[in-house]
Amino acid sequence: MHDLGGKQGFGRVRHSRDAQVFHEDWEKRANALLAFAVKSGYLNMDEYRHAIERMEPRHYLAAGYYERAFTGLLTLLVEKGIVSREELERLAGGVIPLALPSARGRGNDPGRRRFVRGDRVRVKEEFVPGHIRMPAYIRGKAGIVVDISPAYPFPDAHAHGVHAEDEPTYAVEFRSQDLWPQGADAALVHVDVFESYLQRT
Amino acid sequence: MHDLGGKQGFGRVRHSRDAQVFHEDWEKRANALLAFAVKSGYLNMDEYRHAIERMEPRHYLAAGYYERAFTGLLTLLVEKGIVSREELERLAGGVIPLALPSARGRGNDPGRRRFVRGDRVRVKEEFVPGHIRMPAYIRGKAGIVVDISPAYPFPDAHAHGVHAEDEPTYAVEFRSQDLWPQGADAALVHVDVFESYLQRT
Amino acid sequence: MSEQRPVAPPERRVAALEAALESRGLDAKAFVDKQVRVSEEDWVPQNGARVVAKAWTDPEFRKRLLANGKDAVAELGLSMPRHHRHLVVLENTPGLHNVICCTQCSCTAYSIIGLPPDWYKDFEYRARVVRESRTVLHEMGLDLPPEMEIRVWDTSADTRYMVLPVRPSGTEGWSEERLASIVTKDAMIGVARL
Amino acid sequence: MSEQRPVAPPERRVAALEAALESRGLDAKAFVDKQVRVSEEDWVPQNGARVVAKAWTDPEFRKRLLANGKDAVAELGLSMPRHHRHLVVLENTPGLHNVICCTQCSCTAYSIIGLPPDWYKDFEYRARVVRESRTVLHEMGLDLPPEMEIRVWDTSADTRYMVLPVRPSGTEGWSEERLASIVTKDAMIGVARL
Repeated sequence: MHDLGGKQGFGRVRHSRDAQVFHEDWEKRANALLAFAVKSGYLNMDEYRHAIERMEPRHYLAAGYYERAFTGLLTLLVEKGIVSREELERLAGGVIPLALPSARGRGNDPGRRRFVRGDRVRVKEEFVPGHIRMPAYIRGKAGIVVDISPAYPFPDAHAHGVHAEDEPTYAVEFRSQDLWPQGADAALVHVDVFESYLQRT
Repeated sequence: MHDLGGKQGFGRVRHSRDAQVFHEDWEKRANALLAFAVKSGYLNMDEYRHAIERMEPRHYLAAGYYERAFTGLLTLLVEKGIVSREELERLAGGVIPLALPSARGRGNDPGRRRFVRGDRVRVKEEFVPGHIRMPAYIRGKAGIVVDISPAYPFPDAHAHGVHAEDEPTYAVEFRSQDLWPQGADAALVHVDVFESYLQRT
Repeated sequence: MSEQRPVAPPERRVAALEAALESRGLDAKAFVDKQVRVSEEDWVPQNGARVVAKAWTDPEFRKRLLANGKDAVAELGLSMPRHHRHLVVLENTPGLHNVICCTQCSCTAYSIIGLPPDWYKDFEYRARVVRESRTVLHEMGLDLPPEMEIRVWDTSADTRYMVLPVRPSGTEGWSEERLASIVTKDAMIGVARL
Repeated sequence: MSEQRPVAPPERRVAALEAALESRGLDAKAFVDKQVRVSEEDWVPQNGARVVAKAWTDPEFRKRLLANGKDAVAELGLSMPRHHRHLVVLENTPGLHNVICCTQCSCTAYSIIGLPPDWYKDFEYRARVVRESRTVLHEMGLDLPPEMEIRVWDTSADTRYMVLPVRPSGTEGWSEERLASIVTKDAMIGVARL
């Protein structure tokens, strides 16, 4: 449910100039507890994002940002045995909805190759059961490399405890008209794409 | 939100051998009121399906089948001036969430062509703002025509009051491995595809 | 819309529409009462079961049914709504299994196989059966041998589908009526074999 | 899970985790109290505003900022979390407008431009801005001339982005501090121009 880029059916952005970051005290504490968990080495950011993505779709769409974030955190702490669901539910005095179980991860593409600025690349047409940081709207699409990052942990592995090498990400520039033919405002859309997701055009 | 085929993140089907069609009395009456509206000429089935699809995504995902269906019906009756929202809300004693406004529809593709059984066809890579009966998972994919239907109203027009010619639909057979490479159980998946959505491979 | 006002529960919304139509002098209530009986008494899987039993016992009818479903079911006095212009009957064989779904809404040949059960309309079935057919069928209690070919039919237009199950062994000599009694809605959707 | 038991509201879930960690002798509460202050007092858009004002007044800093954002903001005493390994600063010009988003979650360079506002995390912005950029910006009060090129940046990995707005005319001779006071979080996200 998390992969929303380009999905139709949503209404106007509820923007205001004095929009708040937090609305309630527990949101601040939920956010700080994530920092505690990271500092304590309980989880990494890829596991965390994946845990949020694994939320039951109805729950994901009904929850606000900090409830989603905290559901991801609690799911991992329970799965890793840091705390038990029973203990949390007893302390909370009610049911605590957690995310659904994880599928399997994967390692780097052993056949991946380096690209340089200006290279024309195509995103592979891949469907994986586990975590991936490729938004669906670029699957199979071609663009141009405009920037290259330092190497990062490979999310498809890092979210699953699978060993993998770090990979750079490439800022790939797509034409919105290529992403959604006849269905987008004209723009250049840039996405940071891991090396393993890319192939030569 | 309605275009769910192949979407990841959903859990097990809650199947039972004695699964019910209706759970509450109002569901039966809601279903019958749709028949009343069709009989009265207030709406057609394409308008009706589109109105359900236009529901605010959070509402769509939170509602059960008959609430979705009845929201589509009420939205059309209000939009067409058969009843007013104010009157309904006064009678109901509360807010009645309706679907979001419609975007524009479109007519047939004037360049469409007939196909025959055995033809290899490709679904056009189109993105439209209004109603369409092409599930996203076949967009851009190739398959084989295995059956041809009588002509039906063209949904992209019929849901929007746009004039168009009726078109046959083609039962197109796709390999699940083509639809979701490395990401599907092996099967032949058949979709009824309107002529305007198809091109030669 | 005031943020304060409560959302009306669906049963109040339905009652409100009935009242609004009545206030216009439209006799919606009588129509609805009658139509509710139709949906409960007429749109039942026993219709499809009769079609299946007939196809199992009458080879000529079976041929006509596979060639033109809508005309063939009319021989048994069964009709379909006007917008269902085409009924395609999908024949299971010992090596082939058909299963139907509707990923975008919940379309079915309801006047023949009955209105769809709740799980058919749920997001789980709609999202998963096209992509994970064998897994979903397994989770629903239908274990197909690996060599069995699966064909999924997504009801994306107004052509309607029903599955013609394989006649179970041990039913030789049974009457049509007795045969019809073992045909289930699940089998005509294709999430069960008999 | 019993169907009968109520769902615990989020604040009870948070309190439950704090209590569970405390009961293990982990000093989570003190850490959380301190971290809440960090999120309120340190992760504020005034950081990014200082960066922007410096870039507007110091051409050499601007060059360094555009070449390596993370190193350049460190000159101003600003740091980023360890997993943000790269800060890319996107320079607006009179003919070019940049806007950032995160379609899959809600990633931002929060230690520089502040934690994201609620609308940035909402499904509407995440779903629509990549596909309908000009329309969404218009709806949010930013009318861009038709000839203005739009570049959208989807924060899909751990590289972080911020927009360097165009320095408004009429600000000649202003101090860095005064310049910083007019730089908003919205402008550094790219849903406003100054």
